[in-house]
Amino acid sequence: MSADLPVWAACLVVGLALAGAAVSFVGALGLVRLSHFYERVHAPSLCATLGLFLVVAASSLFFSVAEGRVVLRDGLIALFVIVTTPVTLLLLGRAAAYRDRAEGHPGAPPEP
Amino acid sequence: MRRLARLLPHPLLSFGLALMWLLLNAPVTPGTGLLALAVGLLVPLSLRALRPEPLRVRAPRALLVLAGRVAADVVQSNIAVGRVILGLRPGERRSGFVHVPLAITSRAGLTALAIILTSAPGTLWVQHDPRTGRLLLHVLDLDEADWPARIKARYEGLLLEIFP
Amino acid sequence: MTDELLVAAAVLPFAGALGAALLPRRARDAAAGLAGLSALVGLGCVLALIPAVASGRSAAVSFSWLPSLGLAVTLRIDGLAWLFSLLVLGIGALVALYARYYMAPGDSASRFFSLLLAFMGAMQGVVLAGDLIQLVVFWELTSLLSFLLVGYWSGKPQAREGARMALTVTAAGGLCLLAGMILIGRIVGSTDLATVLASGDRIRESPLYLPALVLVLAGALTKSAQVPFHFWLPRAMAAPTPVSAYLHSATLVKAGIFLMIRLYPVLAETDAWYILVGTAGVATMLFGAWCAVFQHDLKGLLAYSTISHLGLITLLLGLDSTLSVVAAIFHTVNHATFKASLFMAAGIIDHETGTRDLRRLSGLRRAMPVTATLAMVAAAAMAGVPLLNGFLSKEMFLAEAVAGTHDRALNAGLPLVAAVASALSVLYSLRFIRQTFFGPPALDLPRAPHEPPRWMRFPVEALVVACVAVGLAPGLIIGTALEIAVVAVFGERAPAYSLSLWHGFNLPLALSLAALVVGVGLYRLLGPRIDTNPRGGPWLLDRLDAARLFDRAMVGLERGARWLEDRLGAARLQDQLRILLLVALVLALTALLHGAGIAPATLRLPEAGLDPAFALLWLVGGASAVAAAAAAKYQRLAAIIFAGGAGLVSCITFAWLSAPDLAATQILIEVVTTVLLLLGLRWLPKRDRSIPIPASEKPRARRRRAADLALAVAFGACLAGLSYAVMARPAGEGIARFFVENVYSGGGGRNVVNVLLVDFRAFDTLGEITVLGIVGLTVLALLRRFRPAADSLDRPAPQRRLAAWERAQPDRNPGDSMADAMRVPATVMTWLFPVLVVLALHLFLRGHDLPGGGFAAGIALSIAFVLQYMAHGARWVDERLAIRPVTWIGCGLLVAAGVGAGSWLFGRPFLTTAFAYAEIPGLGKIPLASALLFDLGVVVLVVGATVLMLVALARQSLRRARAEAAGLPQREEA
Amino acid sequence: MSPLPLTSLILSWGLALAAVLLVLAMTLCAWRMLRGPRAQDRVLALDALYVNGLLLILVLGMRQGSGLAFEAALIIGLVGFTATVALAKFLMQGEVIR
Amino acid sequence: MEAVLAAGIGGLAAAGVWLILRPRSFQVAIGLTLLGYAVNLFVFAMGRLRVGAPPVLASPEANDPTLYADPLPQALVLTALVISFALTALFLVVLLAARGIAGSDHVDGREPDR
Amino acid sequence: MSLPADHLIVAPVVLPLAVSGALLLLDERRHALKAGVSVATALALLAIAVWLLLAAAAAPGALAYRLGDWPAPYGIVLVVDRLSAGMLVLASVLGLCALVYALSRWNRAGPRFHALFLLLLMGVNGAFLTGDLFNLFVFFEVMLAASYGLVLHGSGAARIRAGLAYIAVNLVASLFFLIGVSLVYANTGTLSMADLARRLPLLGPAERSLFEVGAAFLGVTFLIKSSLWPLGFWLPPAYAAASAPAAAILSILSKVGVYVVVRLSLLLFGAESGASAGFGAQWLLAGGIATLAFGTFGLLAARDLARAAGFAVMISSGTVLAALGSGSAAAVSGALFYLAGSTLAAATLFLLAEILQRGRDPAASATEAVFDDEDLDPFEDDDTVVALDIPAIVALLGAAYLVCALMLAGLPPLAGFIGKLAILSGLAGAAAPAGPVAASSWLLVGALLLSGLGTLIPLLRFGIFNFWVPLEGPSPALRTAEAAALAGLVAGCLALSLWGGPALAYAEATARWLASPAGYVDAVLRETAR
Ligand code: NA
Ligand code: NA
Repeated sequence: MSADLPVWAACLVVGLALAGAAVSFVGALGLVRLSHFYERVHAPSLCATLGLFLVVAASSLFFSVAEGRVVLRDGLIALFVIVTTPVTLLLLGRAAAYRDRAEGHPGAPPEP
Repeated sequence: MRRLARLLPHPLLSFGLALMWLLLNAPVTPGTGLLALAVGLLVPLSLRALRPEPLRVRAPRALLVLAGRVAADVVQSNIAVGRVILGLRPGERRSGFVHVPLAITSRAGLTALAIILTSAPGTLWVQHDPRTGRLLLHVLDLDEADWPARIKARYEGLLLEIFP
Repeated sequence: MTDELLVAAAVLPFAGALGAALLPRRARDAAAGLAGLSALVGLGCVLALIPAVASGRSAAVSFSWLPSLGLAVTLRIDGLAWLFSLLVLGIGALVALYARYYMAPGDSASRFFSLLLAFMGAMQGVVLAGDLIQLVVFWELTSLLSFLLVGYWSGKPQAREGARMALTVTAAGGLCLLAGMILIGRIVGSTDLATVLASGDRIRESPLYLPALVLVLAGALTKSAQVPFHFWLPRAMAAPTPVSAYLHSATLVKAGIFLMIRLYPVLAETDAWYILVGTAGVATMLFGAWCAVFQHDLKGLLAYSTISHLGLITLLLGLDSTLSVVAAIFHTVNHATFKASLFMAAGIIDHETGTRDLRRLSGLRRAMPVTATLAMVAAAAMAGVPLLNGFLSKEMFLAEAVAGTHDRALNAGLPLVAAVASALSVLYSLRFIRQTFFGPPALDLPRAPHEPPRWMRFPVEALVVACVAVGLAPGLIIGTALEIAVVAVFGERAPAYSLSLWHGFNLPLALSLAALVVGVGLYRLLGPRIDTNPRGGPWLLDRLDAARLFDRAMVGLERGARWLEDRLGAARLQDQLRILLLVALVLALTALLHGAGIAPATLRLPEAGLDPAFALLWLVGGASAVAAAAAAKYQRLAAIIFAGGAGLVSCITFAWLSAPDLAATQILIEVVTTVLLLLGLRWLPKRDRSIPIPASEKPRARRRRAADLALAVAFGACLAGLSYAVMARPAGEGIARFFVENVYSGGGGRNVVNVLLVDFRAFDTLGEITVLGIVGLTVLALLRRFRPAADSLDRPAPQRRLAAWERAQPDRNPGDSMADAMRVPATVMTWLFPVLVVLALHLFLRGHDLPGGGFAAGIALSIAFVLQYMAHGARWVDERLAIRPVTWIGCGLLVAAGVGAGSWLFGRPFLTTAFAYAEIPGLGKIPLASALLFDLGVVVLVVGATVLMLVALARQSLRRARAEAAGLPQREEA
Repeated sequence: MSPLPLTSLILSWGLALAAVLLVLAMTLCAWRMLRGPRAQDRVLALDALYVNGLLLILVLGMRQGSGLAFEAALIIGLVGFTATVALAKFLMQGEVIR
Repeated sequence: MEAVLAAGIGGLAAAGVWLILRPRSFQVAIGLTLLGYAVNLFVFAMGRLRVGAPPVLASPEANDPTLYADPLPQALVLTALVISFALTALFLVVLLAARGIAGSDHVDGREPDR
Repeated sequence: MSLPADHLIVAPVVLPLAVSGALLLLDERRHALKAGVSVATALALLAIAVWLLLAAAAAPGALAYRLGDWPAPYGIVLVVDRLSAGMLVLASVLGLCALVYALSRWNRAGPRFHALFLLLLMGVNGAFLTGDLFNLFVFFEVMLAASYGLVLHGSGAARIRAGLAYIAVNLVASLFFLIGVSLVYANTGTLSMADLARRLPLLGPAERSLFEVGAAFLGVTFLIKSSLWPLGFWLPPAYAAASAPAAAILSILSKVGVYVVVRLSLLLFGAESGASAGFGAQWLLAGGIATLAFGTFGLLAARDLARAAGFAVMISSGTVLAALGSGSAAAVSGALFYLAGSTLAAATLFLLAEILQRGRDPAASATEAVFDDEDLDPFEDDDTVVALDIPAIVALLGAAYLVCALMLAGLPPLAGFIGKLAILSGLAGAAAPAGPVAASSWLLVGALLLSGLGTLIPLLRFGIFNFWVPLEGPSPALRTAEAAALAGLVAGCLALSLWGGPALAYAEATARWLASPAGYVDAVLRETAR
C-alpha cells in the first residue's frame, strides 16, 4: 500500500511526521526539564498543538495520496484534541492552585 | 421559524455532526449522505434533556480572523516555548501569574478564550472569577509580552463580537 | 410358599414400623398391639419355615437391587438364621408387650414402637441377609436405630451421650465391616453369602485374609461390646429399659456373635482367628464380670454382666472347636432369655420404686413377691445354677475349657479362667438378688413399691419359664432348634454333642460347684465393702474408664482436627493466593518436564528483528507496571495513574501488532476503569504510613516480602517464557483459516474479529454481556446497602477547606468556587455529548466491516453519560436525564436473546445470522445483517451496565446530603 | 505493483525514526509521571503520554500503510481526556462526581 | 518483537502477582488490573505476532488466511477484556463495601493480630 | 436439526436468560409476579432437563446443537450426552428447590434476586452443555458473576468479607483459565473439545509439552472451582457466609469444576490419546485423598453447621476426583452417582443450617443482613408469616437432617452409601478380582471409609445439639416454602436411594460412554460441511 506513494509525497510525509515527532519530543522534554509544575504544564501543549498538527497533516497526506482521494478524517482527531486537552490542563491548573494554596506552598498562585 | 428552531435547535452543531459523519465515512456515497443528514437532524436532539445555552455565532468574519490569529499565535508560542525548553532563550526568564481583567461574560466566549489560551503553549488559564471578571493566568515567560494587553487586544474584542 | 413366608418374615416388621409411625402420638395400645402382632405373625412365618431349613437345607429369594454392582437383595434362611430369627421375633413380641406398660402415657408411643419395629426389621435383615453387603446395610441400620432408641429420651444428657457413643463405636465398626466384606468380595469375586460360604479355603489362603479378618472382627467385636470396645454398652443403659432388654441383651449385641458364627466356616480355624477372637473373649469375659461386681446401678450391673457373657460366647467361638461353637450358639440363646427377663425385671423395679440403685433398694421381696421370684430364677440362670438353662451352656463351656484338646498356649489357663469368671458371675448375681429383694424394706424410695400390672410381668414370666424348661428338658425344648442351627453352620462336620441335664460327676461339674461356693463366699466376704466403695468403679480398674477415654478422644479429635485444619489449610486470602500461584507454577513446570520438552533449536528467530521503538515502549510499560506495584500501598492515586500508563502501552501494542479492535476497546476500557477506580478511591481514606510495624515483626515481614517477590518474579518469568516459546514457533494448521475464508461469504462482513464476536462465536458474546449485566446488578445491590466507613462519610478535605474559605469571604457562598472552576470544562463536556453519540453510532455501524462494534460503541456512549455526571454533578444530571440502567440491561439481554431466537422461526439453530445486501435505488448496496441487531443488544446492555456501575458509585456522594437532611451531625473544617 | 525502493526506504526509515522520537517522548513523559513529585505532575505527564501515544498510533498507521488504527487514535483524542479530567477533578475536589 | 512482548508480559505479570499478594485490598485491585493486562496480552500473543496484517479483509475477495493475523485470539481477548473489566469493577465495589463495614482495608477484613 | 424439539438443547441457556431479561423490566416491588415467573421457569428447566436426559439415554451417541449453524470445530456446539444431561437434571432440581426456599423471604433481601438466580442457572447449564473450551470460560464467568452476586446477596459484614476473598480467588482462577485456554489453542489450533481430542494424538513433542502446560493451568482452574486441596480453602467460608438458598445452589458450582475435570480428563487423556494418556491422574488421586482428609478435618473442627456443610461439599468433590484419578471406570461410575447424591445432601444441609441456626440463635449476626437507612428491613413482615406447627416441624427437620447425615456419611441405606459402595467396589476391583489393586487404591478405600466416620461424628454432634438438646424459647419457625424446598430435596435424596439400581446403571452407562471418547468426537464432528 505504501508503495503507491510518489517520492515527493513520501518525502513530504516523512518530513511532516518527523517534524511533528520532533516537536512532541521537545514538548516531552519540557515536561522533564522545566523546574516546577506551573512551568511544566505548558510543555505538553507542544505535543497537543503543533506536534499533533504536523503528524495529522502527514497522515492525511499519506492516506490522501495512497487512496487517491482527500482524506480529512485525521483532522477530526486534531480538532478533538484541541478542544479536550485544555479542559484537562485547566482543571489541573486549578487543582494545583487549590492544593498549593491549601498547603501554603510558596509558589502558590494569588487569589484572583 | 419557531418550528424550525424546535426541529433544529442547534443548527451549528447539526452541521458539525453531519460533517463529522461524512469525514468519518468518506468517501461520500448517497447512503452516507443520507445517514449524515439523519445524524445532523437527530443526534442534537440528545442535548434536549441537558438544556445547554444555545450556541449562537454572530460574526463569521471575526471567527475567521480569530482562527487565523490563533493559528499564528499557536505556532509562534510553540516556537517560543520550544526555545525555552531547549534552553535557547537568552537571558533570565521569569514565569508567574498575571491577572487579566476580562470583559467577556458569555459562557461560550469564556470557553473559547480558555481553550485558546490553554491550547497555546506558554499560557495557562488557572482561575476566573465571574463576579469581578478577573482571570488568573499562568505564563511561562513573563517578559515575552505584556500578556493582559496582548490578550485583550488579540482575542477579547473578536470574541465579544462573535459571542455577544 | 417358602418365598412368601421368607419375605413376610423380613418385611412385616418394617411394615409394622410404617404403620406405627402413622399412628397418633399417644396411641400406646394400638402401637404396641401392632408391634406385637407384627412380631408374632413374623414368628409364625419363621416357624412355618422349619421344613425349609431342616437338616442343613436353606432357602433364598432374590430381588434386583444394584445390578451394575452385581448386588441383589437376597433373603436367605438356613438353620442359623432361623434360630436367630426366632430369637429376634420372639423376644421382640415380649418386649412389645412389656413396653406397652413400661412407657409413660406422655411418651410418643408411635415413635417408640415404630423405631422398635424398624429395629426388629433391621435385625431380621442382618439375620436373613443372603449377601454380605446387604448384611452390612442392615448392620448399620441396627446401629442407627439403636442410636435413635437409646436417645429416645433425648431430653436427658445421658441419653444423648449414650446414643452418640453407641452409634459412633458401632458405626465405626460397621465401616470396618464394610471394608472387610469388600475384601472378601474381592477374594471370592462375589459377596453372595452362599458363594462365600463355599469358598472358605480360598479365603483363608488369600493374602488378603488377615486384613479381611481383622476388619470383619472389628465390626463384630464393636457390636458385641468386646474389650476394648465395650464401653458404649453401659452408657447405652440410658435407653428405656425395654430397649435395653431387647437390644442390649437379646439382639443388637448378638449381631456380632451371629456374624462370627455366620462366617465361622470361612474365617475361623486359623491361628489369627484363635488369637484375636480368643483373646478378646477372655479379656471381655473377665473384665466384664469383674466390673459387674462393682456396679451400683441395676442396669449397669446387667450391662457389664452382658459384656462378660458376650465375652464368654466370643471365647467359645475363638476356641476353634466345633463343639465350642455349639456351646456358643446354645449360650447365646440362653443368655438372651435370662438376660432379657432380668432387664425387664430391673425395669419393673425401676418403674415401681423410682430407683435402680442397689444401695437404696432393699427388701422388695415383700412388696413384689412374684417379680422377686422371677428375678431370682433368672439370676440363678445367669449364675449358672443347675436345673436352669445357664447352667447347661456354662457346663458346655467348662467342658471345653478343661478338654484342652488343642495344644495352644491360651488353653492351659482356660480352666482357671473359666472358674474365676463363673465365680464372679455367681458373686454379682447374688449381689443383685440379695440387695434388691432381701433385707429390711427400704423406706426412702421415691415411690412405694408394689407388683407391676399383670401383663407387664407376663413377658418376664414367659422368659423365666423358658429358662427353667430348657434347664430341665434341654433336648426336648431346644434340641431341634440347636441341631438345625449347628448343622447349618457345619454341615457334615457338625459335631456330636449331648444336651442333657446330667452328665455325671466330672470335672466341669466340680468346677461349676466350686464356682458357686467361691462366689457365695466372696459375696459374704466383700459384699459390704463393695457397697461402700467410694469411687463406685471396680477395684484395680477404676482408673481405666474407657468411656471417659472415649469422651476425651472425641474432644481430642475435634481439637486435633482443628489443629490440622489450621496447619493444612489457609484461612487468609494472601496465603490462599500464594498457594494458588505456587501450585499453578509447580504444575506448569511439571507438565513442561513431563513431556519431551522444547528443544531450543525448534524456536524460530523472530523475523522482524528488534524494533527499538517497541522495546522502548515496553520499557515505559514495564516501568509503569513496576511503579504501580510499588505505589499501590501508600500512593493510590499514583498507582491508578501508573496502571493507566501500562494500559496505554498495551493499547499501542495492540495497534502495533495488527489488532485495531483490541486497541480501540482497550483504551475505552482503560478510561472507564480509571474513572471507576477514582470513584472508588473517594471512599478509601488515605492509608496511614505511620502505623508502626513492631520490630519483632520486621524480619518476618521482610521474609514474606522476599518470598512474594520471588514468587512474583517466577510467575512473570513463567508467563514470559511460555509466551516466548509459543510466539517463536510457527502456528500449526488451526481453525482460524475457516473464519477468514468464510467471513464475507458466510458472515457478511469484512472485520473478522467482529464477525467472530457477533456471528461465529456470538454465543460467547451473549455470555459476555450477561456477565456485564450481572455485575451491574450486583453492584447495584451492594451499593444500595453501602455503608461508607465513618472516616470517609464526610466531604473530602479539599471541599471542606474550600467551603470554610468561601464562608469567610463576603461575596461568596459555599460551592461558588467549584462552580466557577467547572464553568468552562462543563461547557465543553456538555457539547461533547452529541459528538460522542456520533462516535458511538459510527463505531456501532461500521463494526461489521471495520474496527469498532457494539461493545466499543456502548462504552463510548457510557462515557458520554459519565462526562455529563463529571461536568455537572449527579443531582443535576439525575434531574435531567432519566437513565434507567436496569431496564437497559434487561432490554439488552432480551434483544440479544430475541435476535438469537429469531432464527428458530426459520428452522435454524439459535443465533444463526442472516444478511443481505439490499439494493436501494439511489443509495447503492446497503449491508443488512441480523448480527447488527444482535450487536444492538450488546450496545444497549453495555451502556446500561457501565452507566449503572459508574453512576451507582457516583451517587454515593449524595448520601451526605441525605444524611444532612436526616439531621445527622456533620463535621466541618474549622 | 513492485514497490519503489526509494519510497519505501524513505518511508520506512523516516517513519521509524518518527516512531522512535515519539516513543522517546513517551519515555520522557513516563519519567515525569513516575518521578512526580506531585500528583498534578503525574496527571499532566499521563495526559501527555496519551497524546504522544495517539501520535505514535498515527505514525504506526502510516508505517503499516493501514488506516485501521485510526479508530483507536480517534478514541484517544475524543475520549482519552476523560481519564485525565477525572484525575484532575479528583485532585481538585477529592471526588470525581459530586 | 516477540522477546520484548514476552518480557513485557512477564513484567506486568510479576507486578500484578506481587500486588495480589499484598494485604491491602486496593493493592489487590490494582494487581488484578495489571495481571489482567498481562493475561490479555498473553492470550493475544498466542495468535503469534504480525505487523501490518489486521484481520480485516481488504476486499471481499482477499480472503487468504496467510494475509492476516490470527483473528481468533483477538476475539477471545476482546471477550476476556470485557469480562475482566466487569469483574474489576465488582471487586472494587466489594472492596469499598468491605472497607465500609469492616473499617479496615485489609483483605481479610481485619487487621492481623500482632 | 429439523425438529423443533432439537432446539430444546439450547433452552437451558436461553430460557433463563430471556426470562431474567424480562424480569429486569418489571418493577422491583412485584414480588409475587416475579416469584411465579421464576418458579415456572425453574420448573420448565427441570422438565427440559429431564427430557434431555431421556433423550440422551435413548440416543446411541451424543446430541449436538450447532449454534449459529456453524459446523463443529469452528462454531460453538452444545453437546448433550448422559453426563451433561445428568448434571443438568441435578442443577435443575437444586435450582428449583433453592428458588422455592428463597421465596420464603430471601428473594426480598436484595434487589434483582430472581434475575441473578436465573442467570446463575444459565451459567451452570451453559457450562454443562458447551463443547467449546472458551465458551466454557464464558459460562464459568456467567456462573461466577452470578455467584458473586448471590454470595453477597443480603449484604452483611460476613458476606462481604467472605465475598471479597471468594471473588479474588476466582478472579485469579479465571486468569489461569485464560492462560490455559490460549495455550491450548496456540498449540493445537482449536478450541472445540471434540476436535481437541482428535488432534491430540497427532501433536509434536514440543507442542505437546506446551499443550500440557496449558492443560495444567486449566486443571488448576477447575480444581480451584472444585475446591481440591490445597486450592479450595476459599469454599467453606464463602459458602457458609452466603445466604442459605445461595449456598444451596452454590453447592452445584463446585461440581461444575468437577464435571469439567471428569469430562476433559476422560475425553482428552484417555487411553487413546497417545503420549498424554493418563495426564494428571496421579495428581487427581493424591489431591482427592488430601481433600478428603482436609475436608474431614474441617468438618470435625467446624463450629457451625453451615461451615460443616461447606466442608461436606469439599469432601464430595475430593471423593469424585480421587475416584477419577484412580483410573478405575467402575469407580468413576460410582463417583458420578455419589456426586449427585452428595450434592443434593450438601445443599439440603445448607438450608437446614439456616433454619436451625435461626431457631438456636436468633441474634446470630453472621447471617443477619445489614440494612441501611435507604432500605426497609425486608424481613420486617416475618412475624406475620404463618409457620407450620411445632412437632411437625421438628419431625420434618429431623427427618431431613437424618437423611442428609446418612447421605453425607455414606451410611446405609441411602444413596450416599450406594455411591460410596460403588466407588469402593470399583476400587477394590470386585468386578475383576484377577487384576492387582494398586496400593493407592487401598489408600483411597481407607480414606473414604475414615472420612465417612469423620463425617458421621460431627454431624451426629450437630444433630444432637440441634434436635435433642431442649430448646429454650420458641422452636424454629418453618415457612411453607422452606418446608416445600426441603421436602423436594429430601425427596430427591430418597428417590436416588430408592431407584439406586437404575440410577447407578445410568451412571455406569455414562462412565462407559465417557471411557470411549470416540463416540463423543464423532457426534460433535459428524457433519463438518455446512
Ligand atoms: Na497553554
Ligand atoms: Na440394696
